[in-house]
Amino acid sequence: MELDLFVRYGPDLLRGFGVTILCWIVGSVGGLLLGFAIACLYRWSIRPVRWIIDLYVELIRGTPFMIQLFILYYGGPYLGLVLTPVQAGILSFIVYGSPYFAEIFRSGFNAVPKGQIEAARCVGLSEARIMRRIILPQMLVPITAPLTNFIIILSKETAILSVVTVPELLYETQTMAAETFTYIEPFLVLSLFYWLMVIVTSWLGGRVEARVTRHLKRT
Amino acid sequence: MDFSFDVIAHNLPYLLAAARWTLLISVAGMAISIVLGVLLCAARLSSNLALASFARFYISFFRGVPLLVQLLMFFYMLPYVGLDLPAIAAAILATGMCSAAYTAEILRGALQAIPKGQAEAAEALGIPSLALWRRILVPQAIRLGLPSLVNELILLVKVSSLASVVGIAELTRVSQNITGETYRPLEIYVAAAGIYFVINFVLSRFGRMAEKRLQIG
Amino acid sequence: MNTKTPSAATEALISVRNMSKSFKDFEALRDITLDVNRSEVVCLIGPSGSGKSTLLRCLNFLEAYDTGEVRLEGELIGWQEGTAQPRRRVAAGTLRRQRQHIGMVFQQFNLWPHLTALENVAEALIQVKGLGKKAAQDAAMAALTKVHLSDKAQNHPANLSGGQQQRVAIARAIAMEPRVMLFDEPTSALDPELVGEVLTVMKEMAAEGMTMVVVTHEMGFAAHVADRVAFLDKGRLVTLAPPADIFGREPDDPRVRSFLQTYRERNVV
Amino acid sequence: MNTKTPSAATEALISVRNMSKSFKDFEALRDITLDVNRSEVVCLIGPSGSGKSTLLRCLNFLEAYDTGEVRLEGELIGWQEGTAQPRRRVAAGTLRRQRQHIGMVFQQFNLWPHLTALENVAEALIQVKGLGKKAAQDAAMAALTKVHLSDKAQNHPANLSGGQQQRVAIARAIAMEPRVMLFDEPTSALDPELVGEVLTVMKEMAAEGMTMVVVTHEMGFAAHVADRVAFLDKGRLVTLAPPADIFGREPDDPRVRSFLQTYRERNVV
Amino acid sequence: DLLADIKAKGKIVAATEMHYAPFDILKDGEYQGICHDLFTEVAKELGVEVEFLDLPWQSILPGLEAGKFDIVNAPVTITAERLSRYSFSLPIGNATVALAKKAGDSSIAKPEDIAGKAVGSQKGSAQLEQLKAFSATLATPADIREYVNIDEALADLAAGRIQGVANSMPLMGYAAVQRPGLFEMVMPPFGEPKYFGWVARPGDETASLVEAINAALLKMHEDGRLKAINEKWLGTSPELPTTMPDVK
Ligand SMILES: Nc1ncnc2c1ncn2[C@@H]1O[C@H](COP(=O)(O)OP(=O)(O)OP(=O)(O)O)[C@@H](O)[C@H]1O
Ligand SMILES: Nc1ncnc2c1ncn2[C@@H]1O[C@H](COP(=O)(O)OP(=O)(O)OP(=O)(O)O)[C@@H](O)[C@H]1O
Ligand SMILES: [Mg+2]
Ligand SMILES: [Mg+2]
Repeated sequence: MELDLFVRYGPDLLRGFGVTILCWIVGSVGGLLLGFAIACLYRWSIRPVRWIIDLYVELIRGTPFMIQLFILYYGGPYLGLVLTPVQAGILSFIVYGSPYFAEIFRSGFNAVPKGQIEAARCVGLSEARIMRRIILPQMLVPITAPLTNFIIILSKETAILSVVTVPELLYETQTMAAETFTYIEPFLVLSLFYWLMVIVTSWLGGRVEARVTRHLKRT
Repeated sequence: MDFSFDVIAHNLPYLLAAARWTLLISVAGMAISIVLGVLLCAARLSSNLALASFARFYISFFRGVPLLVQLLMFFYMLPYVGLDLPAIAAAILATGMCSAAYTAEILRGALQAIPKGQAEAAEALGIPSLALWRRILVPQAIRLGLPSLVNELILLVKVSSLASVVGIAELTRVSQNITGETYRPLEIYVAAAGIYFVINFVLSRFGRMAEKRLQIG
Repeated sequence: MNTKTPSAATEALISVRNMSKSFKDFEALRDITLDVNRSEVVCLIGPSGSGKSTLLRCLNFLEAYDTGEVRLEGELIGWQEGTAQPRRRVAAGTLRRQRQHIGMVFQQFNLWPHLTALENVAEALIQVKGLGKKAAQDAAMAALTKVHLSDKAQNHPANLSGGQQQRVAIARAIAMEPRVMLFDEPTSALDPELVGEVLTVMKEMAAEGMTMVVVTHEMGFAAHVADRVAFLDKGRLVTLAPPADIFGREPDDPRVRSFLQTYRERNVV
Repeated sequence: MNTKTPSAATEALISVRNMSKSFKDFEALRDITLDVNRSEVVCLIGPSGSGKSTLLRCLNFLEAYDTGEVRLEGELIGWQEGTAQPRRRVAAGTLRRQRQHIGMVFQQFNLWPHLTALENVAEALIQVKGLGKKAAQDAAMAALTKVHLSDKAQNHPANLSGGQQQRVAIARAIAMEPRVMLFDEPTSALDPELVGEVLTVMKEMAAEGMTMVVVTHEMGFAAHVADRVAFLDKGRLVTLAPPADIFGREPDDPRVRSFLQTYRERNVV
Repeated sequence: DLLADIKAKGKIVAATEMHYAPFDILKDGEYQGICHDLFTEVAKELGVEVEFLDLPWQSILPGLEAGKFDIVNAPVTITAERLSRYSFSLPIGNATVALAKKAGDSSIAKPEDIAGKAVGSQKGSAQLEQLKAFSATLATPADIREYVNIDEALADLAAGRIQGVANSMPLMGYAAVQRPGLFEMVMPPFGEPKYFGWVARPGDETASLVEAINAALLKMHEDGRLKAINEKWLGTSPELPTTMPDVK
């Protein structure tokens, strides 16, 4: 192990890590919101709209992110859509995550007993309010873990942004690897940084879970 | 832009041949993911402290370390401890074991939403915990978590592309290779995306069907 | 023995006409016709599975009835007026407005497990009635006090006994001060003492002009509170009469007779 | 009026000694001492929140009681014999063996929603009694027939009415032929007719030597079936006496008196 | 000793990343290219069979060190830093940097014309270093974009985001030949001469293998096979040194 490599490439790696975190957080939050919107739309719409949503979910979820990004970034200019790497990266990241999030939310909706929603309707709560006060807090019980899972997965999918030259972590470690012909050190850096992100995410997920399952713990 | 369907037509057989590896790794990986995921989830919730901490560590490790690194470890480091796996076995094991960590968490989340009374009813009848899991908890957890599980399986199909690092010519790898020769990435990638889409679409529709069938009431 | 004088109001508040409801092939309700007058208390009795809960749920369109009509103050509930088969549902907002005046207490309570007893009651007061948080909590606490639960206001449903949960469900409905109250076995999990108290609450509500439809298995309860008693069997409305006619003398219908028979035998304490 | 002769068996099957149970600071049960003899039927009555369900749940260790003892045929339930505080639980397998002979019907039924009524009943027969699939289904069907539900055997709980669900829960417990049956308000969701039928089933079970502890709000039921009636209030066992002493004349305890008072007033049909 | 082991087994295993035309090509499911042809000849000289593996770059060095294969027969630019960690064979190709532009782009006629224009190159490559050094000598430096793979740089050239791509001369030439309507090579190459070599584990264990390979290469220099193979793929044959080039 050559420690001076870390000194030499340290600033680049840290900058890459910063870009990774930026893309990850914006992408996750954006995907989460878009996914939630899609799931709500699905819940409240008529058949034909549902088919369109289904198609969207299947298409985006069913194809690799790398290829989507490639097509958007390198194919886009032919259709007059010229994006910078970071724009393309974040946009496609949000779109890519949304169907997964939407499916998780959809499963969450189904997990809340029908009777409780009926009770809410009976007292005249609006659908939006039922969503916010009755469904959301309870559906977080089963879906916090899958949401955490997917946000963790997204943290690693940021690596794919390197194909459109977003200077994120993998991009920087690959420079280090190519220039110096090392591999242990770059992998160590990658693992450590991703692990950091994963630890923080799981911790947060655990906190949310503890919060939303409070009422289930019988004293 | 000249989009050449000939390039796709010409290379499709090679892409399809590569997709067989993708399919093999995915299907075998899924089996491992689900079986191991259930066991891990049970261990994670077990009152046995050693088991529970092992499961926690496992999940933290396999979710924490990039799969790329895991695969390299499986293939290149295990030989140092005298365990030389064939490439395909390493690829299947690594993807399956990594995915199991995610599956376990999905199931754990779903289990929390099953009313406690159901387990109590089983306890009161003297139903052994194995049967409780097998017959009462797991089927319901799978039903509740099905969309998330399908998510995970689809991710597994796609992540099987990393198997190229142990030398398996799966779909993504072969499409990259063809691109390197034809200089026609858009065509080749669209074709590859199409194949992934077909595999995942089948998986996803299967999930929806199962969801309908398992729906109660 | 029912001691109340028959309600003076004659206009039907709820009017059900030839209403039917099937679950797949199973006909749960057949051709139900029933008027509930303002300030009247109608009790639904009948064997298990006879369709009592289903009827109640059709009244506020929790189950979409197949044919026939349900009207509240003349307004068709759930379906758009005058549409031919297949009928079209009214807009969500309209249904919400219609339901707002129909309170309901469920057989399975359907409390929201993540909210405390107080929050369960206060929720709709804030959101639907538009009360401020403080005012809603005070009103909720008043409703809980009515059902003797003020000391458990901060418990979550999982930490309440069955009877306590049922009382929270009652408090949740009455706090909204609806025009009609639908009760699905509101006393099933209550002890005799509380049944008496809930009964008192309901009597007061009736006196204040509340219209009520109550599914119950407690014949004494029906006899005491009801203006009329409806007997359902296999989805049909077999008898609809003042309780004196049903409990006071031998009922004409053999089905009703045998139903009450078993009850009488047991209740000789 | 209870017409049964007092049980001949004198050996206590269940013996509860100075048992207490708190939820955090809330003392749900205080110093309960109670013997249930073989083939005896003991009814627990008392106001809502008095601890009836909790007592029942302590008997099969669904709630771990804090202090005191619960014994079945002399064997301490749940805790290891002779361990000082803090006590140690028995092994899971031991607890399972202990529970196998204690059947329970829950206040909230706790059916398994993904299994049909038949499967709900058959499950434990297969898993615990080790019956083959066919034999288990036959036995389960027999139990469902006993509670008049054979026609709904293939329904999932969500498609059953409240009373039907309750009967499935009863069938599930009786199919196991336990030595003791614990019922938590087994008739709360039943109509009078079915209450009569379930009561008949329970009478038969009692006649066959089944020991039962029944939480109920139906005083008529208690009077008919119980050998002794226990009155709980605020976690204490206030009175334990044959039903004739409680229902037949004015009870000594003022609390019991006022409790029964409200009941009598209502049940004059 | 590795060479002895290989001879005993009668087989040498070589790994490369099979998308670096014209050196490594996977065409119609078959491995081809300069490195394929050269190494096949080398194996003949060694008197052993050869098995080729296709691995992504991330996996090549770990695999080499774990002994999953014996040598990396990919064209790797020989640099000082890399030499300090691994053993290299004698040069097998010319790695001097050259430029490709979009076909018909008249604003670029010679390398110097990239001044102020956007040019892509492969991250971490020796050619990138050369490009940077070259750009620094221009009046207005070029806007240099770094890509992980050269494929993507070419895709961006096609999409019009950049006006040029700089990479090793053979690669640029081959791209221009393959997509004549799309890419065009800009002559001449620029910067210091660079060479590709093959990579083996460092140390005594592999020394004899590297020597044997070098001997085979020298023999092919002499008997013209090296020239013939290069001409087959490139149309021309570059001058390749017969000693290890001096790299700083
Ligand atoms: N969703 C459903 N699907 C199919 N059948 C149903 C469904 N809901 C109710 N049923 C059936 O409709 C009939 C009427 O049910 P309902 O709940 O109205 O009975 P009930 O009179 O309230 O009985 P109980 O007194 O036991 O609560 C029952 O036989 C029941 O099995
Ligand atoms: N998990 C818990 N945490 C805190 N308090 C609890 C918990 N479970 C029960 N209690 C409280 O303990 C008391 C006794 O509850 P229990 O369920 O035994 O009453 P019960 O006699 O069965 O009443 P009911 O007739 O209404 O079912 C109640 O006041 C209840 O609020
Ligand atoms: Mg009902
Ligand atoms: Mg109780």
